[in-house]
Amino acid sequence: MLSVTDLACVRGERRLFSDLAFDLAPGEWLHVQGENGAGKTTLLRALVGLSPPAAGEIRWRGAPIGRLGEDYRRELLYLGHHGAVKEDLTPLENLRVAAALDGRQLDERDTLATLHRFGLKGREELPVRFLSAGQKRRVLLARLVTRQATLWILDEPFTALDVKAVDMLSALIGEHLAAGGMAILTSHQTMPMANGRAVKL
Amino acid sequence: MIWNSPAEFFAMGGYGLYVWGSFGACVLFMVAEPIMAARRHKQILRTLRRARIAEDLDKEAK
Amino acid sequence: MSALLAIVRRDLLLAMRRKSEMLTALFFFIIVVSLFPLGIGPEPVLLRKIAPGVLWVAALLATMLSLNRLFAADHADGTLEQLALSPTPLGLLVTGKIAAHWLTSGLPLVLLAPVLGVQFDLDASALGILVGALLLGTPLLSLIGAIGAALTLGVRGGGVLLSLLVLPLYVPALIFGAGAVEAHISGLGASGHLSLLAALLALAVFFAPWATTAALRVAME
Amino acid sequence: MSNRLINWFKFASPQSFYPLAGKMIPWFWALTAVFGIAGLWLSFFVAPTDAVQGEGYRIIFIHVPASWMSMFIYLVMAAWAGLGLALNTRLSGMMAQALAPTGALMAFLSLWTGALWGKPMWGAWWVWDARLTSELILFFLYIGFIALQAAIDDPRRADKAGAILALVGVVNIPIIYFSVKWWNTLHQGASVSLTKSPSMAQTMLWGMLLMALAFWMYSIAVALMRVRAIILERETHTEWVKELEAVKR
Repeated sequence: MLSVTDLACVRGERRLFSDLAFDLAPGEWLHVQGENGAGKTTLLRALVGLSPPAAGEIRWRGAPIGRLGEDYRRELLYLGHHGAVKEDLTPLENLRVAAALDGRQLDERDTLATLHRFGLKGREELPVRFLSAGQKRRVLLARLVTRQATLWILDEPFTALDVKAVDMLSALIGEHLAAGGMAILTSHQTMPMANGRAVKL
Repeated sequence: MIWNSPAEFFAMGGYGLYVWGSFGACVLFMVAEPIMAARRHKQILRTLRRARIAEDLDKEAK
Repeated sequence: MSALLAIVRRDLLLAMRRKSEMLTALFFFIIVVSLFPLGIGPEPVLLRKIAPGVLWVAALLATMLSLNRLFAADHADGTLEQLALSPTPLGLLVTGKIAAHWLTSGLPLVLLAPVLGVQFDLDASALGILVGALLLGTPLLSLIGAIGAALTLGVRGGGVLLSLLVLPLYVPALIFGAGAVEAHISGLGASGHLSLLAALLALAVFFAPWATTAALRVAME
Repeated sequence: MSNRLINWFKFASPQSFYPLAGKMIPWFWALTAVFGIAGLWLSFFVAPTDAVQGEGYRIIFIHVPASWMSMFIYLVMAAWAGLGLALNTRLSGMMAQALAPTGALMAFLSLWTGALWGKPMWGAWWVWDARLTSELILFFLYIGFIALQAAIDDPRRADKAGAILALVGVVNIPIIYFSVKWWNTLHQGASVSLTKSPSMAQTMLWGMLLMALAFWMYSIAVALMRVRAIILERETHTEWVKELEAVKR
């Protein structure tokens, strides 16, 4: 579904990596490994189309992602380093606003269920800035459920999460893969999920 | 010739200050700008040369 | 289209949660305008003459104050990336953000202008023209300013640089906007100025979101 | 991609442009000298005294070329910038960056000479004349472009951001010029214009034309000098720069 050929990325005048190639089929996931500064985030940003690569091609369902544009982005969910949640809004508002910007409406019941699943029960109406770092992260991760994308691209999804949340996220990714989804993630941890492959930068 | 003497030429019919002020500034800047551009070029060449020497020294040390 | 409304609603909601930022710019506008008579003197004839210019220059400066935050907050917390990756075209969302900026920073200026105009002894018809000109001109300020805000996003000394980039581009808006009131007072009629302002606004609505989007993509690379 | 287009890209690569520019610079300096000397000769020794403005009018021989160049360079700069944005060629951004200071200098010279002409003619160093005012705003636009590029560390991003700004500026310049002119007529500004007043004799026109050519050649020469420095600064880590004769010595 996602195929990458001859990919090269530069930062400033420095070449981070080149001749990178891999394929990802439904149900598979990819673990991007590398030292700090090896270009993991740059690779992910190239994959989602934020920063065009210096060379090479990224294809989704056979077509270059640059040409697909919105059709690619509809099936894609990227969660980066940043919180990407609004501190002044409540978790509920954050999820609802994010969905509305994607042109979709959320079912009240499902949204609340998702927040409860992520351990945010009782905090639905509290502005995010009153939550802890781990809880903020969970608000963001709740989008994994509400967005319903095929391809998840996650940059260090396990940072700031406690053991319970790590298990829950792993389970969530497992469910996603079992349902025919795909995931690409960077992480320093070893991942206990099946069907995984690793790319070392 | 429209000027009878050098003094008349420099007086510019009473407009000397303005005319020579204009042309003077023009000449000044148009001489300074290429000099600055040339210095910028020399500066980067010097930096590059130093980097090369440092590289050579590294090789010799090995 | 629903996404456009959604982003306008989101930015308005955020502005409501942080009222102080909006009010600061508004009070800046009021104070700057009120300082001029103190500096120049209270003669009504003189005040009437400088009123359009003073109000417009103060509006430009007040807009500059709020422009900094137009994309900076979204850029800092990563929501801008999410906007760029949403299935909705970024240009549409940018248009929505500019519209929200106008609603929170431009429209309050328009509504306050007649009150301040009274301080400068403008009569009712001149006040009407002033409001009309600001109504056409302040969206123009938001649109052009958005380009500058996107270009200076995350750049060293962005705030000062933003004014340097944007203020020269505000010259036509200032000339036609302030000129409309002056022309009306001097009996020439303001329709020419106002229609030129409207033409500029139409041009900016067409081009500015596009340029802003391009600049935002560059800033996020 | 056709064969010709590839050649074009090869020519537009910094590596092949660097020596080419080096070869062209002396020629442009020679042309600057030829046109400059001829122009100065015409403007000081051939062109007759003006009936209204006396000798003071001779300032137009540099004021008008400087104004022309300041506008023309902005257009060329924006064209390079647009090319860089559309084709993603590295050289375009460098050319735009190299042209900006020269354009700013031309705008400044135009303002300076305008002020020096205005003092004896209008009795004031500065008059809000439509042309001078537009020139002042053009100067601000140049400063904004230079400041924006200087504030961004990543040269690629600086190029692209500068390109967008230059293109926005190009759309705006005619609007600004028109609005200032409109404003000027409304306020009955200066009626004696620097460029209109002398009854343009043939020799004066020729003098101005030659000086404009000299300014043009000067701008090309100095921009090429600057672009050579910029190329080296940006390509420091490439092999071809390390292999340059000037670096090896």
